[in-house]
Amino acid sequence: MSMPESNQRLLTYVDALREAVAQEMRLDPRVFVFGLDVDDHKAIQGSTRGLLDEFGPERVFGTPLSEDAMTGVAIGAAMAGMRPIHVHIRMDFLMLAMNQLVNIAAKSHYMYDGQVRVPLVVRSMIGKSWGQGAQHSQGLHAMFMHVPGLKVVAPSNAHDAKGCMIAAIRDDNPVIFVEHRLLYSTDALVPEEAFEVPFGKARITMPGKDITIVGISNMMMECLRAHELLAEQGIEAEVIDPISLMPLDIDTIRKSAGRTGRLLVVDNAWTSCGASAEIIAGVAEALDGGRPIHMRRMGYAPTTCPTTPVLEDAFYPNAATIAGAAHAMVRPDKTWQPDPERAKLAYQVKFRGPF
Amino acid sequence: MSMPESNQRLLTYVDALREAVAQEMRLDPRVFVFGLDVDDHKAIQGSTRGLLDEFGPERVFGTPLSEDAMTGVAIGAAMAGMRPIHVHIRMDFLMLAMNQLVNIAAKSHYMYDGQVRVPLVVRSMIGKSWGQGAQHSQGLHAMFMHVPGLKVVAPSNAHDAKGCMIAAIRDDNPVIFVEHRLLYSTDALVPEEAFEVPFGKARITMPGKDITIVGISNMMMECLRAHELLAEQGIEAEVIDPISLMPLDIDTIRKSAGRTGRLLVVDNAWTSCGASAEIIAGVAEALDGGRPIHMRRMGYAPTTCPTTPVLEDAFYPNAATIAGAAHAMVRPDKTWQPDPERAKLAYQVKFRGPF
Amino acid sequence: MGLERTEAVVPIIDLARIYRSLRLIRRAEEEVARIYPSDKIKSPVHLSIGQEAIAVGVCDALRPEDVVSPTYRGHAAYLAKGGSLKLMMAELYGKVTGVAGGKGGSMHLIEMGHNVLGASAVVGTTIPVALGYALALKRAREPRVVAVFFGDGATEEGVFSESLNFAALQKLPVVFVCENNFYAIHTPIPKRWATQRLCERVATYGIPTHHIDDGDPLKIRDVVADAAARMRGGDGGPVFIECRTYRWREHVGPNEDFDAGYRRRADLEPWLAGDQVEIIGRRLPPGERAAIDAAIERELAEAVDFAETSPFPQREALYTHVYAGK
Amino acid sequence: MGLERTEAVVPIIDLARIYRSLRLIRRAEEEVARIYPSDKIKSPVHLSIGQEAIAVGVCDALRPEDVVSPTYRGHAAYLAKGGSLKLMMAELYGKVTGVAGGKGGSMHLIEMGHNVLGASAVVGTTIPVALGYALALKRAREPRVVAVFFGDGATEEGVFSESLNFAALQKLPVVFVCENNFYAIHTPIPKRWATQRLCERVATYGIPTHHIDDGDPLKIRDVVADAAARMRGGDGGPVFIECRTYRWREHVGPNEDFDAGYRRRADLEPWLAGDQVEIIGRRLPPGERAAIDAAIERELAEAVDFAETSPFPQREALYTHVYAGK
Ligand SMILES: Cc1ncc(C[n+]2csc(CCOP(=O)(O)OP(=O)(O)O)c2C)c(N)n1
Ligand SMILES: Cc1ncc(C[n+]2csc(CCOP(=O)(O)OP(=O)(O)O)c2C)c(N)n1
Ligand SMILES: [Mg+2]
Ligand SMILES: [Mg+2]
Repeated sequence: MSMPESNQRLLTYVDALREAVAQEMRLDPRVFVFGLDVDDHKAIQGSTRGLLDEFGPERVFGTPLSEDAMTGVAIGAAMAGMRPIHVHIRMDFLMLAMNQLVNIAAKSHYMYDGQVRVPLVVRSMIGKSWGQGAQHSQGLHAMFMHVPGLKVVAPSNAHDAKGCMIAAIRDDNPVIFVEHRLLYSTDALVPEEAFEVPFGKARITMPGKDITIVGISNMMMECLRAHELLAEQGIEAEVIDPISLMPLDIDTIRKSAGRTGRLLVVDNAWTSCGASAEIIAGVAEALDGGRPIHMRRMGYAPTTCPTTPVLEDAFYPNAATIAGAAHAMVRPDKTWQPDPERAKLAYQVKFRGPF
Repeated sequence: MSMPESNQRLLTYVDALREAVAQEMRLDPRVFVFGLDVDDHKAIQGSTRGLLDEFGPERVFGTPLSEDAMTGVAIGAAMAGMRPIHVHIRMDFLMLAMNQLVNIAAKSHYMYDGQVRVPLVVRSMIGKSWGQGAQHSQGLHAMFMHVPGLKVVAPSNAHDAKGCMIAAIRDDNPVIFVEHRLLYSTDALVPEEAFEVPFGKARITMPGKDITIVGISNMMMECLRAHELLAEQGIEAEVIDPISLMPLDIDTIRKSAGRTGRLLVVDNAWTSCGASAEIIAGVAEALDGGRPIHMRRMGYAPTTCPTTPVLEDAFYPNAATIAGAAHAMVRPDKTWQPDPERAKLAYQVKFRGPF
Repeated sequence: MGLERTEAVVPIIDLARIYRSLRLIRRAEEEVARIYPSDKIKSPVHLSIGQEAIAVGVCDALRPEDVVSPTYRGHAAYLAKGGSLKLMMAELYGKVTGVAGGKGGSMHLIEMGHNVLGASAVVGTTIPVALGYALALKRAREPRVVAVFFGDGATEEGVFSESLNFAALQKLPVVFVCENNFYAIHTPIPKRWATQRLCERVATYGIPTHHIDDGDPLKIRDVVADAAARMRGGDGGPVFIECRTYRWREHVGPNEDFDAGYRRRADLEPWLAGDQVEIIGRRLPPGERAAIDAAIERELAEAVDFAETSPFPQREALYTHVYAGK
Repeated sequence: MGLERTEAVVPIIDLARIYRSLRLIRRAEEEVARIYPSDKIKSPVHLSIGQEAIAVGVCDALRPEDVVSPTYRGHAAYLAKGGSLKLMMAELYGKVTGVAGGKGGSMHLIEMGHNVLGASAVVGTTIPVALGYALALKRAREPRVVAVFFGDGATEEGVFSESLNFAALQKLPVVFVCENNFYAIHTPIPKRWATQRLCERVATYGIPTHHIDDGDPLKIRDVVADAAARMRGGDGGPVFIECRTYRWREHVGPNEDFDAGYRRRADLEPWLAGDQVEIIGRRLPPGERAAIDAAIERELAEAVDFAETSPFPQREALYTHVYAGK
C-alpha cells in the first residue's frame, strides 16, 4: 500500500507466494519450507519452484505422509526458534493435524506463560472444480477462527498473497494461510521488494453506497464480478476484502454496512458457524438498537461437495447468484437475475490493483 | 414431554445417560459401546457403569489409545449396520478424530449416494474447573456444526440427556453428543420408559417478555440462575434451551427475540465462529429490515483456558455476569450488578422439570 | 472361487477368469486414458495400469460375500470384485446413472451390492473403516473376510499402525494388502521410510506377513485363499501382504511421465517384461483368449456408450443424501 | 556430568547426586500428596512415585544444554532436569509465581531456562514436538540432544509411529524414553497391545533399542550417556529405551488404589523391594545420606512456604500471552 508504483509488476498469485517465501528465506536463515511434495517437480503447483535449488534440502524438504507428526515437528522447530512453513496441498488434510494445531500450537504461548512462541505458517490450499469432490474442496478456516491463539489469513489476490505471506512468516504466532487454488493463476500489481500486508485490516476494494458485499478468499473474485453486473443495473456495491479473518477488522465492515444499510457476506465455506456467521454476528452486536441493517450470508450449499459439474456449479456462490442476491436486497420489489451470457463475460474482468 | 407424570423420577444426568444406553442396548443388539476406559471401575464417571456386566465384553469394550483409528472402526462398524457409541472422556480429544469425523463420517452417506449410512454416536465430555486447563476444557461443538452431514446435540439436563441419547442412538447419522461434566450430578424428572427428545426443536424453559436468553449445554444452568437474579429486579427473561445445535431450531429463538426485542446467547465455548455466532447471524438474517433486535453473545473469554481458579473464574460466563449483561441490555440507563452473596445463593436453585 | 489350489497346473477355467479380470481392468483404464483428453471424464483419475494383478489375485481368492476396501486408485479392486463397469464409467462422466449418482467420481467408488466399500481421497482413511466393517462381521459370527488395499505411502500415516494393533488385538478377519509401487506421488520410498523393513515391523504385532515381489496373481490368490480359510468365522486374525508393483502412468491423469525426472523409463522395463496380463494371457489357448478379448471390447463399448448417453443429475440431487432418514 | 562411567564402582559423588535427585522427587511428590486433601493444590496431579529412577537416570546422563520433554506425569523429569521445585510448587497452587504463572498447572510444566520443554495433557502430543526441537538443534549443528518421555499408552497413538519413522529418517538426536508402567489409567497392556514386542518393532526403523527391566538409574544413565555421545552434533540418529516401572499411586490424584480391583497390592511388592531411592541411598555413607535428606526437607519446606505465601495472578493476566507480540 505504501509502496511506490514504480516497483510494481504484474505477478501471478503463485509467483507472488513463491517470491515472498524466497525473499524471506534469503533474509532469515531460520525460515524453512517443508511438507509433502514441496520438493518434487510439480512444486505444489509451482509455488515452491526453485526453492530447493536455491536453499538446499535442509531448508526445503518433503516428508512422509504423516500430517499429525509433521505438524508437531513444525511446532517443535518453531519453539526452538526456527520459522517453519508447513505446506498442505489440500486444506482437508489439516483435519489430520487438528490436535497439534488446536491443542498445542494455539495454546503453547499462553499455557506456558510466554516461555515459548510458535512462529509457524501453515499453507493450505482449497481445491475446486473438476471433480475434486467432498474431500478435496473444503474451506475450513472457520474452525481455526474459533480457537484463540491461531491467526487466519485468506488473501484474494497476488498482491496480498505476497504481503500476507511475508507478514505471516514474520509473525510470532501460528498462522493458517488459506489459498484458493483457482486464484493461483490470477495476477495483480505486486511490489518487487518485501512488504507486509498487516493482519486485522480490511480493504474497501470498490466503494459504493447501496450495499456492502464482503468476499472471502476466492469469493472476492466473484464479488468483483457481481459488482460489475450490479453496476450495470445502477446499483453501487461497496466491496470489502477482509484479507485477514483472525484478527478480523469488523469495524471497517460495520461502518460500511452502517452507511449502505445492507450487508451481504460471501464465503468460500459453509455458513453454519462460518466466517460469514462471525461477520454478521459481529455487525449485529454492534448495531445496538440503531438503524437496522439488512444482512445475508452466502457460502457453500448446506450439503457435501459433489463431483459432477452440474451439481458442483450449484454448490458454490458465483457472480450471478451474488449479484442476484444483492439485487434482491437492494430492490426487494423488483425481481432480476443477470443474463447468463453477460454473467459469463464478467468472468473476464480482473482486478489487478493498485492496492 | 408426552410422558405421563407417574413414570417420572428424579434421576441424575449421569444415570439418565446410562439408563438410555442400557435400554437401547436391550432393545437393539446392534448397539455397542466402546472407547478408552469405558469398561474400567470408574466407568466414565459412572456413565457406563454396569453395562459390561449386563452386555458383556463384545458389546462394551475399552480400546488402545488410538482415537483416529477407533473412530474409523466405529464408522466402518456403522456402515456394516451396527450402531456404535464411541466415548471420549474429553471433547478436546476429538481433535485426533477430526479427519474421520469430518472427511468420512459426515460425507459417506452423500458421497456414496446413499449406499451406506453412519449411525454413530460420539459421546464427548467438556471438562471444567479444578485445573482442567487449556487441553481438557474445550467445548468445540461449533466445529461440528460447521460440517453438513453431522448432527450435534448438547442436552442441558437429565431429562434431555436421556431423550437425546435415545434419539441419537436411533438416528441414522453421526451425532456428536456434547456432555458437560458439571451437569453429571444434576437431577431432573425423567420418564422411566424409553423416549426421544426430537432434534431440531428448542424449548422455552422459562417464559418472559423483556429479553430472550439462550443457554447452551451447561450454560443453561447459569442462565436459569441469572433468570432468578433478574426476576428479583423485575426483569422477565425468556430462557431458551436449543437442546440440539445441528439441526438448530432458529425459528423458536427468532420468534422469541422478535417478541422481547433482545437476544443474549450464552455458550460454553468461544464465540468466534461459535454456536452463538450462528444463532445471532441466523436471527439477524431473518430480521430482514424489521424491528431491530438488540443482540449479544457471551462465551469463553477470547483466550486460552488457564488452570488457576482466579483466572478460570473469569474465563467463563456465570449467573452473575449473564444477569449483569442482560440487565444492561434491558435497562441500558441503569447500572446494576448482582450482589455477589445473592448470586452465590442462586447456585442452589435447580430446574428439575417438568419438561 | 470354489476351486482348489494346485501347485503346478492351474485349471484353464481359473486362468481364463483371472485373465478376463486382468484384461478388463487394463482395457477399461486404457479407455479412460483415451477418452480423457476429450474432457468428458470430469474426475481426477488415478490409474492402476501395471498394478492390476494385485487386485485380481486378491479378489479371485474371495467369495462374493467377502468385502474389499479400495483406495482412490481403485478401479482395479472395484472391477476385480465384480463392480459394474457401466456404472463406474458413468460415474467418471459425472452422470446420474453412475455408481454414486455422479457425486463420488473416480476417487470415491463404491458398490455395496458387490461388497465394495467406499474409497476415499484422503490417504489411509479407509484402513480403520475396513476394520470396523470386519469387526461387525466378526461380532455377527459371519464367515466373511475384508481385504483392505492401500499404498506404500499410506503405511506412513499413524492410523495404519493404530489399525495393525487393533486388528491383531481383536483378531479381526482382515487381509491387509499393501500395493507397494515405490512412490507416493513422485517421492520414492528412501525419502520417506527410514528402512524398508515393513513386513518385519508388521510381524511384531503378531500378524503373519507375506511378501510378493513379482505381482503374480496366482501366488497372491493362494496366499489370500489360505489366509481367508483360516479366518472365516474363526479367530484366525489378520494377515498382511506386501505386493511390490509398479505404476506405469503418472500419479494422477492419463499420461506417462518418465520425462518428469523423478524416475527413469528403464525402471519400467522389467515390469513391462513381467506384465501379468500378457503372462497369464499366454497360458490360455489363443482362441479362448481372443474370445475373452472380444467380449471385453464389446462390454467396454457398451459402458462408454452408457456413460455418454446417460443424463447428468438434476439440480435437486444436490440436497439428497446429506442426512439419512431414519 | 563430565564423569566417566565405571563398570563396578560408581563414585560417591555420582551416587550422591543421583540419590539427591531421586529423593527430592520422591519427597516432593509425597508432600504434594500430603497437602492435596487440603484443596490448596488446584491442579490434577499425576504422581511419579515409584517411577522416579527413570527420569533421574536419563537426566544424569544429559548436559544442562540438553533438552527433556516430559509428560503430564512430569514432576520427575522436570525436577531431574533441574527445574525449580519452588516454581513448580507455586504452579500447582495456581500462584502467579508458578513456573507458568499459574496458567499451566501440574500437567503443563515447562522450564525453558533448564531446557525442560512444555508438557501436554493430551497423550503422545509432545513426541513430535520434541522431534521438531531436535531438528532445529541438528540444523544448527549444535551438539545437544533431546530426551522425550512418554508412557506405554502413548505408543498406541499413531503419532508415535510417525515420529519413529521421521526421527530415524532424519537421524535426529533424540532419546526416546518409554516409561512402561504396564497401565494406561486402569487398563493393562494385554487389553491394549496385540503383542509386547515393542523394542523389536522400534528396531525395524533402524533405531537401536534398549530394554531395562529394573529401573536401575545407573544402567539407564549409562545407556543414555553412550547414545548421547554418539549423537552429539553428528549423524548418529535416535535411540529408544523401554524402561519397565510401576506406578505406586492412583493414575491421577494422591492416593493408592489397590482396592479398586484392576491390580493387586501383591504386584507392588517387588517394586517396593526394588525401590531405587532406597537402593541408591543405601550405597551412600549414612551421614552423607542424612545430610542430603535434611537439605531436601529444608528445600521442600521453603518451596511449600513460597507457594503458600505467593499471590494469585491478577485478573488481567487472563489476557496476557494469548498471542505473542512480534
Ligand atoms: C492424508 C493425505 N495426505 C496427502 C494426500 C495427497 N496424496 C494423494 S495420493 C498420495 C500418495 C499416496 O501414495 P501411496 O499410498 O503409495 O499410493 P499410490 O498413489 O502410490 O497408489 C498423496 C500424498 C492425501 N490425498 N491424503
Ligand atoms: C489423546 C488422549 N487420549 C486419552 C487421554 C486420557 N488419558 C490420560 S492419561 C492416559 C493414559 C496414558 O497412559 P501412559 O501413556 O501409559 O502413561 P501413564 O499415565 O501410565 O504414565 C489416558 C488414556 C488423553 N489425555 N489424551
Ligand atoms: Mg505408492
Ligand atoms: Mg502407562
